[in-house]
Amino acid sequence: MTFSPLEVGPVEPEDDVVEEDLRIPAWRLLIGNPITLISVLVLVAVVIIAVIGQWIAPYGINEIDVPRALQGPSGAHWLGTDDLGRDIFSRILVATRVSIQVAVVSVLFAFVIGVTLGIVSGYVGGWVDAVLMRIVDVMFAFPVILLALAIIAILGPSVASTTLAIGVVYTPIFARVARASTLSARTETFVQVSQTMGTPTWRILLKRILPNIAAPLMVQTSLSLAFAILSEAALSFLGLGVQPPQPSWGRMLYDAQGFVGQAWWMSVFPGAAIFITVLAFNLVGDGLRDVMDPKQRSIMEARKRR
Amino acid sequence: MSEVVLDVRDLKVAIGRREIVHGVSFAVQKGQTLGIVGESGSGKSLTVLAATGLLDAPASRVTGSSKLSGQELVGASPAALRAVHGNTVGFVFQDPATSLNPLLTLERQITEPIEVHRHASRREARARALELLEAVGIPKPEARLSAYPHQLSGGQRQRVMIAIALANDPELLIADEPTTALDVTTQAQIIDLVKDLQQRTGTAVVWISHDLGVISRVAEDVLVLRHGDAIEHRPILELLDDPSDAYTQELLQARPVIGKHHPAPADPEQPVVLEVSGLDVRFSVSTPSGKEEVHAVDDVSFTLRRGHTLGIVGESGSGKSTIANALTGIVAADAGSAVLEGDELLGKRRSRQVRRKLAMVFQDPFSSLDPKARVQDSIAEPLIVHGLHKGSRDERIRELLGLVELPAQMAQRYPHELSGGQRQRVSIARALALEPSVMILDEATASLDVSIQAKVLALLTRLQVDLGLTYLFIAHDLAIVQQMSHDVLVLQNGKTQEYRSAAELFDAPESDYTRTLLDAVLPERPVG
Amino acid sequence: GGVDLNGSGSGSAPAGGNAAANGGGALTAAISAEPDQLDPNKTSSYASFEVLENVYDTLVAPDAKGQMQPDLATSWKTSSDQLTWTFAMRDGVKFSDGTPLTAQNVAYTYNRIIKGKLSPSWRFASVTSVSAPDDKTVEIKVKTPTPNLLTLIGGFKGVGIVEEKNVTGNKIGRDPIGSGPFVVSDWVSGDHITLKPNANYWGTKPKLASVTYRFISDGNTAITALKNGEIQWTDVIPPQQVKGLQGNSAVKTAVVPSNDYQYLTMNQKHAPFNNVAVRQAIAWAIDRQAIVQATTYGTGTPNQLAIPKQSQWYTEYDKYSKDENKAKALFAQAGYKGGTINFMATSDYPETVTTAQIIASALQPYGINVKIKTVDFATFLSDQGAGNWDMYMMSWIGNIDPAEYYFSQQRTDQSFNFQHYSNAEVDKLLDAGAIETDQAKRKDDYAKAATIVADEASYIYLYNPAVIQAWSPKLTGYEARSDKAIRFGSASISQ
Amino acid sequence: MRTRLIYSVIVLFGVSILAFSIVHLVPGDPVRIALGTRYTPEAYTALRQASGLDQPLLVQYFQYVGHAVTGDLGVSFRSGQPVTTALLSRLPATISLAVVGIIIGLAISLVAGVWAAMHEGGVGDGLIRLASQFGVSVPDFWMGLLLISLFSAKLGWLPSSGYTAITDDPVDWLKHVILPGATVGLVAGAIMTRYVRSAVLDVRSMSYVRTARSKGLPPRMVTFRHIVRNALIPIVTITGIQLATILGGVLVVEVVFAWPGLGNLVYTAVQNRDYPLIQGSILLIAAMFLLVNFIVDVIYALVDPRIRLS
Ligand SMILES: Nc1ncnc2c1ncn2[C@@H]1O[C@H](COP(=O)(O)OP(=O)(O)OP(=O)(O)O)[C@@H](O)[C@H]1O
Ligand SMILES: Nc1ncnc2c1ncn2[C@@H]1O[C@H](COP(=O)(O)OP(=O)(O)OP(=O)(O)O)[C@@H](O)[C@H]1O
Ligand SMILES: [Mg+2]
Ligand SMILES: [Mg+2]
Repeated sequence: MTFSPLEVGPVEPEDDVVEEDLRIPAWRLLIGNPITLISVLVLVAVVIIAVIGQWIAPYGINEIDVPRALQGPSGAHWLGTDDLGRDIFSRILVATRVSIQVAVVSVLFAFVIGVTLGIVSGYVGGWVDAVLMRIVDVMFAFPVILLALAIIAILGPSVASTTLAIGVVYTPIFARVARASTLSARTETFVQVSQTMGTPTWRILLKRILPNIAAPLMVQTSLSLAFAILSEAALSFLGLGVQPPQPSWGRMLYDAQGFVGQAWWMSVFPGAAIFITVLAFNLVGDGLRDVMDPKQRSIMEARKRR
Repeated sequence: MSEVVLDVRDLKVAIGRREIVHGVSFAVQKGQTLGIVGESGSGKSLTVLAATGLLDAPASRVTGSSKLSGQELVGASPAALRAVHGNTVGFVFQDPATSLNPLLTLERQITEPIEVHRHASRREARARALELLEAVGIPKPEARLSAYPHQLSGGQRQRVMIAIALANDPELLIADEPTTALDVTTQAQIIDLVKDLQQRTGTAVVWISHDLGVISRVAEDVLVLRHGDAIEHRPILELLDDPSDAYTQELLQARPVIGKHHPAPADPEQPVVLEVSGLDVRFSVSTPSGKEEVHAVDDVSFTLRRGHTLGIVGESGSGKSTIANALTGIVAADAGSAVLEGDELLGKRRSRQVRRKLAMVFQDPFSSLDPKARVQDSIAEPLIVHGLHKGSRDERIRELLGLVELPAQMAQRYPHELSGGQRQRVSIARALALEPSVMILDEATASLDVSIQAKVLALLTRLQVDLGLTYLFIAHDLAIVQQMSHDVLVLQNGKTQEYRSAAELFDAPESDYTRTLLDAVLPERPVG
Repeated sequence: GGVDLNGSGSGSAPAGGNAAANGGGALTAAISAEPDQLDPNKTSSYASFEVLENVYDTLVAPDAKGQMQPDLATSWKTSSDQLTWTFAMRDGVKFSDGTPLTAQNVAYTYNRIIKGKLSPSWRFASVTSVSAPDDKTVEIKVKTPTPNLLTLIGGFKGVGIVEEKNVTGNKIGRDPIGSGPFVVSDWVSGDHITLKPNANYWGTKPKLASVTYRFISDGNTAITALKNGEIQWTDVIPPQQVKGLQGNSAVKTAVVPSNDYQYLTMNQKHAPFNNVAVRQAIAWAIDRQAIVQATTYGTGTPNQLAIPKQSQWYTEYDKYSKDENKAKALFAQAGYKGGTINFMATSDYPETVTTAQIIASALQPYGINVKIKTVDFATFLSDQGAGNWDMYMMSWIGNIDPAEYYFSQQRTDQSFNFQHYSNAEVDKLLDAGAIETDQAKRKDDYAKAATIVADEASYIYLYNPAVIQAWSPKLTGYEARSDKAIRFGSASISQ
Repeated sequence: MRTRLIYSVIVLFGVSILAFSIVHLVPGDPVRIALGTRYTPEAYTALRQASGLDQPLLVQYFQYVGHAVTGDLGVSFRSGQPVTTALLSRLPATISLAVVGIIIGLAISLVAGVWAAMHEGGVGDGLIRLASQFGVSVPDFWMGLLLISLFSAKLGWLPSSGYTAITDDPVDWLKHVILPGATVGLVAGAIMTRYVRSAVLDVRSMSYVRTARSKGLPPRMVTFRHIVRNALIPIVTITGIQLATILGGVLVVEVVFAWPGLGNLVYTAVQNRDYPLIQGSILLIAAMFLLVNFIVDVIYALVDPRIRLS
């Protein structure tokens, strides 16, 4: 059959009109919510501090000065000093990088491995799915803290092993989310269309499935970042995370444990740093969920237009 | 003149900043039925929900007046509205699959309004529920009282909805597209049921539908809505015989009616493109009580010649889609053969080249386009996968858009920025990109409004003539099958009931089943 | 004080039966961990001994000054060749189940430890045989004169005398039968162990109606519980809390110098620590005052040798102080230009981590990059044995006799000489001290050996930590001891 | 249900393999830990042999699994107590904390979540969402310390730590369990509130809810009989997940409150490298996880006739 290029005929005006193009870009909606906007700004600040923290810190993070130890907040030491006389403000600034780095790298790890497993498992199905999901089930049934403890114990405590431990713990979660979304995306008609056209599987996974499960994954990512920061803090709180003298927020809390009574500033400020960052990630996640969820989104758009 | 049950004056509905219903007025009298027609999104449901105080959209505003037996409902207190709902007004909604609570027994769902409004005892309410189930024609109502919705068929669920709506002998029954999701035969039964009950109880009815055929069967008066405006409000026969508004005329025009349109003649000497014989598909469905087998397609054979259209028609669940899916390889066939231009399709891994020769257009234009891909990316996919474009890819995309009568700028849009009709055109363009030997159209126009359906059908016919396309046309609407097909295959429970040329089949149906189908088709104009 | 919410105490009838006799009240004490088991010969956990101290007796026992005094044995003598020790047993001693405790039980216990190679078996290294010629006599034969035998068999409840029936019946781990003032009556896993007075106790009957040990690992929690009156005694006190507690009149706080010591050591198998000058340079480079302050908050006592001041074996020595010039000169003399060294610390002993950081900061000016590796104690112990470390800080605890302070850690090839120190002179002195029976000469041997060890910086001794305990003023008749033995036998509590 | 059982056994088997390999990969010598700081090399070898640690790993594993199948999880390396006994003795405290925590969490989340969903978009909804975000973002050990310093140290109303068995003294049990239960419950409640809210929102837009309203039913009936009841499946799911998490040991909270739960036991077991005890706890926690999942399935069937009747 030959397709002779037809003249592009006169286009008759369609009278089933589309709603006028009032779509507001997702990011505009996102920052239109004041809470989300503040959270985004907080995160931007956190990232900037993570990058330049060591240059703006007023003191060296390991300037030990025992006679100056355990001083409360003052003009010289805005957030006080710790048990070795180090400046807490400087340590919090510098610690930002480690905390963010651990969170980002571990979630990236979990995302790449988990999503790959989940998509393949959900799309291919059959025994591949059965085997992969049993492995994920085993990891789920396995007590999370123990898994992390064990990984760190095996590799010895360090930033790298903390990162890996958190990454491994979160991998099955990403796998589950990706698989569940893939299972429903797989039955979408547009995927069937691609299948009937003979589009190769890898292309379907990459071009059809992945973009369409991006919303739950993005939400999961931002929530996981929040939890990864908490996990780093918890592991460090047990003395298993970042190694001294390098500061991390959780490590600082761990060091502060014995001083809760007499030096509240040692635990309150790193705790606040964790809390604020985690809260910001969670709120951005919430905002993303609202924007990504089509139903929520049209409600927001309706309000916006009012 | 008998008494007015519902009197609506200058009703306006706004959601957010947007006013959707711009001042609609109408009235319904006791024992009378008012039909409301209009395209999807014209504001039919909003009008009725707002008039009865059941609208629950966030940020909605209703002005105007709506009096139910003299009681003002616009702006009434929630408690006052609750006293009316389920008591003096009963509601039947469109989708029987989701409008019943899946976790409660039928008894519970039917007795609820009786107990709440009539303060009836359990036993009295139960007796009334039995009576109602019997009245709406549910067999063995005693046993059904303790059943759950999922144990009923779609038609039965809609009957239960009607039973609930009529539980307290309402003065007004609101029926919002109550038969749209049902088969033609079931639809006819439900219409008769409501008319029958109405005669007995004298209830006033407001019946919403986008199908003028249904309205002309049930209603005495019609209100035509368009973009939230009432265009015509007249007795039905008057409207059918002498539509005054251009839009009403178009609606009437676009309505598929048997015998009105015919496909362009096709040359019977054309070579056979697709030869299907003995096609058999079974599904094993695992239920907790063991594996069950569904014989979805049972020994179906047909041939399709170049430039011809074969229509496949049948009720929901009769196996139409399964035939299409078996041909495209989405499901595996258990027996039979399908030869497409010399290549066997079934039973082995087909080459990409063979896949290309079979293109499919699906029913739902919303889900068959990737919402994350621009129009041009969707159309480009077959071009890239099969390396089909000779010159520039953009050039070819523009050409294909032209074929389906869409402007080239549409290439940049995302599916949600298109209307249903436009989306279906994009789907067709994407199918055309494959330069297929056979195009399968599975209910390709079923979800479109009549006027748009008419345009798409016209487009398909033009393409067939211009490009010599071959169609496998699947639909449940006999009128459009008749309009499109050279040959027709009638399917029931996976079995072929009749397979003949369209002209013969519609003139003199041979099987009983075909005749039932034809009888259930709504007449163009009600008598008297 | 707050509301007394202590739920245990009353309730079940005391096991001893004569509750009427002791109106001393119920004591609840918080210890930092749960005992792993209560077999004194097998356990090595301090938590177990905090309980067992009140349940078992030894042949002899140290008094508050560390002098060995009669316990189950009333007297002893040594043969003229110093190779046979004969002990006379106390009359009328019974186990808490009423069975008489005789010399046979002593022989059984010691042989159990020796033959079973149980953890205290090192205490019997020089013992060739233990026998009970009759019910009243225990005879111990040794290879070489063992002047510290009394400390070895009495300094520690790990050599408490056990009942054979209790061992063979596999009960001893959770229901131990001893002859001490109390008997274990209840053990709720993870929460508490309760002791009741031993009705058959040979000594002065305890006044307390019961002692309940609760397991609280967190110092703040323990102190809160003490202030609330939920507990009346605890030793779960971070040193930094001492100052605050001392100012609190509702709590009695004891800070007593202990017989433990903290030290720093370097792996002499690894360069540059095989060079004595580098080790000495480090000894001059560090700021001991800062370490003691930061780890003990003034509760520890700086000491450049192991043995604390209160001991009769104390030797004075204070050669080192922070002196950058000396340190530089010594590094230069060794030709050491700096580099990276691995410091092993353990999170189970937070002072090691704190010290590590101070040392890291102190050595930085000399171009030394100290990499701190914090591991848990299990890993620490493995790595300590495997030798993959350059430097670590640890403590050595429960010492009474000078041999315990120096021999196994400084004698060439001894099992705890992980730093691989070897000095013929020191070896000779330590060997001589082990068998020297003349007290003064013996003290001199150890003083000489210790001075060489410190001079050559095999160990850099840092300080003697304190025993820190706090209790409610209601608790009377209790005293904190340097050997960390917690004895409630003569305590009582007012309501 | 049978497939469910087979599936559980497979998962448990996988867990045992993972547990065993991980436990033996972890460096650190249990024998040295057990012997303490002073011992002789002979004592070391003797104990190593006595505890079977000198055998090849594969042999150790199959011996372990062989015994485990008969319910014998071995004896604790440190205490000599049978692992099964040690684990069972921790169950009452673990279950107390889990039950109280989950009840508090459920109470909070049902009230706040349903209310927020029914008032979607309002100020109250916004506050509840924000509050739940605060709850999710606070480190739980932190929350525990806060509660102790307020209710125990400052006000002296409740004990700061410890545990009494409910069979010994129910009142005292309650006093002890409130603070740790609240710590666990507040965090769980914050997480669950979000799920309850979105589950209720989903149901609220269903067509049958409009049907219920069209019957003129009182709002309470619409909310509870029609909306909440249909939202139960996702609520039960998230409750199950939370319950399994708490049962598996909320280590840091248990440490803060000196709570004799499984988390504490596991933590000490890891410190001591008490292999049989670690493996036993992992198996128990995994088994409880599977049991909770099973119960959740049963509840699904109870709630939903579509599952029950098909
Ligand atoms: N809750 C809502 N929020 C915002 N817009 C709404 C809402 N409900 C309806 N609309 C809009 O109001 C318009 C009219 O809707 P309505 O449901 O009345 O149409 P309809 O005529 O009943 O169509 P259909 O035949 O598809 O049921 C549509 O454009 C729709 O998008
Ligand atoms: N994947 C499947 N698994 C099990 N049963 C199936 C499957 N697909 C279809 N069926 C069953 O096969 C029968 C035929 O279904 P099919 O979709 O072909 O009907 P249809 O004629 O296209 O109906 P409709 O008009 O509703 O689209 C039905 O009973 C259906 O339930
Ligand atoms: Mg509608
Ligand atoms: Mg179909």
